[in-house]
Amino acid sequence: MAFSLKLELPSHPQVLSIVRSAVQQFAIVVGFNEEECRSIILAVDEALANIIRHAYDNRYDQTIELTCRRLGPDLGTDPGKPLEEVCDGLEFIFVDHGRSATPAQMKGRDLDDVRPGGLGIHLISQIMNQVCYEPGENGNQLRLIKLLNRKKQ
Amino acid sequence: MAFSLKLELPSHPQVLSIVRSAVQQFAIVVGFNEEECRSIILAVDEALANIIRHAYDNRYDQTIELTCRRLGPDLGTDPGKPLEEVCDGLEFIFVDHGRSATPAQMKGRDLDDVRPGGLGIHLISQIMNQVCYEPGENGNQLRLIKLLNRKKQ
Amino acid sequence: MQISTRQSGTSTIVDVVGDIDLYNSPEIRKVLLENIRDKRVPRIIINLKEVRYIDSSGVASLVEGLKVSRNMSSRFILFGLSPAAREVLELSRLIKVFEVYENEDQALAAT
Amino acid sequence: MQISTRQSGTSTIVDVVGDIDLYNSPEIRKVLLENIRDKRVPRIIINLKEVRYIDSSGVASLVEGLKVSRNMSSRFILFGLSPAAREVLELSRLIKVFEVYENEDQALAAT
Ligand SMILES: Nc1ncnc2c1ncn2[C@@H]1O[C@H](COP(=O)(O)OP(=O)(O)O)[C@@H](O)[C@H]1O
Ligand SMILES: Nc1ncnc2c1ncn2[C@@H]1O[C@H](COP(=O)(O)OP(=O)(O)O)[C@@H](O)[C@H]1O
Repeated sequence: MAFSLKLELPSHPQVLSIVRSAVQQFAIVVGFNEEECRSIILAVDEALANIIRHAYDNRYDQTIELTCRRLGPDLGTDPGKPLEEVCDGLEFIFVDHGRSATPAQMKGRDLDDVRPGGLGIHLISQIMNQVCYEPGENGNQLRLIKLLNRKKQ
Repeated sequence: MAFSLKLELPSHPQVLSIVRSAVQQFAIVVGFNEEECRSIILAVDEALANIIRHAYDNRYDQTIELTCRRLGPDLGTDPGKPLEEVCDGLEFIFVDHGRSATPAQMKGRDLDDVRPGGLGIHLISQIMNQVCYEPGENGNQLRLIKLLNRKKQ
Repeated sequence: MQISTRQSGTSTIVDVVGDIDLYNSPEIRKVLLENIRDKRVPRIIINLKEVRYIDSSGVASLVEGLKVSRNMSSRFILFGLSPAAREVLELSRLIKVFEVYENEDQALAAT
Repeated sequence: MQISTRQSGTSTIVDVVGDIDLYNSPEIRKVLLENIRDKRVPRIIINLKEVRYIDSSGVASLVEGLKVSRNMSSRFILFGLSPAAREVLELSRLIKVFEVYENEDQALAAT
């Protein structure tokens, strides 16, 4: 069954703990274990924090749209999304209307250089099975997928 | 500062625990104590459960819109909402597009008659400082307010 | 939510773990009615120690269990109420309707 | 999140309680820099026992504290990492960069 939540959030750091609570419970309901829940929360938090800091330059009165969707075997019949056809999991789609990132920025920096900052993108890509970023006129979209049955790993 | 979250939820009972988690953290951020948080969660859960069961007759594929808004002294300059001008607190607005309730139903039943059911409305009105229900063509709206400084109590 | 039953002398103890809400209260109701109405247990004790949350649909299942118990002349006992469980029963003015004990020993010892 | 400092011999212990994220990591950063750079404490120990969550902005504050400590030739120690704190430091490949102990006694005893 399709089961998705759409959240319209202010670009304010106080929203992070609220979203973490909701996402944690969503991940539990879907069946992720404790460690997976912790890392999913981290990835979602990092994605939101990046939008607040970079897309919106720490302006706290902007809007972020976050859709959390449970992926199921009866969903994702689009041939372009093979992972979803065989797997259960969670999809998160973030939309902002701020400054876009460049593909190079969305790759993250070299971690061997120990310095503050520049970790968010790395954390997100290590945790999630799929990360797609699409800048656009009508909003920048970041799409994260975490699979429950990691058949492709 | 205006701080509000808008949620678009499926009318599915599995959504309840997710919303409770988010609302609990929202209430903590606003400054409610543990007991107040517990009762706020209960009222929001009961309101959603009533929409699922009565407005949507247990059809689980419908949509419920829930806006959670922090009330502050700089908000609520509408003269019709005097409580909000002096008080901090939380407002919840639920919108559904299902069957409307009658005013008599929204009053709840006599609690001296011990029998299963018929408690939701009573719980909500005991917990919240303000309960307004407005049935309508473009959706039924239930508005709940819980104040942090209960100056009027 | 998990629900399981065990026997202690003539008492049947129902252990509930997790939140009770509209999603899972039908399961509680089923277990209660199975034991009281079908198995006709003389004494059923509900362990709510691990229940941090219960809404009116959970309360309705407990009220139904209590009513059926009365019809069957069996005994219906609750113990281990969390603050949340106690508050919802108080707000529903039902706390006095139930036989409630602090812990399992007291519930088992109740005569 | 709450943050407080206390003294134990020549060590300054910073107790952090609650989640560390973008909302409150500036506060941690401030307390760390105040102690290391302004008060020039010789040894600062961060108690993360009551921190169930830390994101990259929190990690960035810790890395900054570590770097400033090195510049000031003071010692920077962490203890009481929750699974979440450990995981984020591992994913960031920073766990080996920090001096980490299990508990307060071990952190204080470290030579
Ligand atoms: N949502 C976003 N919108 C715009 N730019 C972004 C976004 N996310 C990341 N970036 C860019 O990518 C860079 C790397 O991000 P990240 O790895 O999270 O490190 P940090 O945020 O600490 O710089 C950022 O500095 C920023 O320039
Ligand atoms: N959101 C709603 N939409 C339509 N009808 C409602 C709604 N909420 C309550 N009602 C009506 O009010 C009655 C009383 O509700 P309540 O006190 O929660 O008890 P119960 O839900 O157990 O019947 C319900 O039986 C229903 O007819």
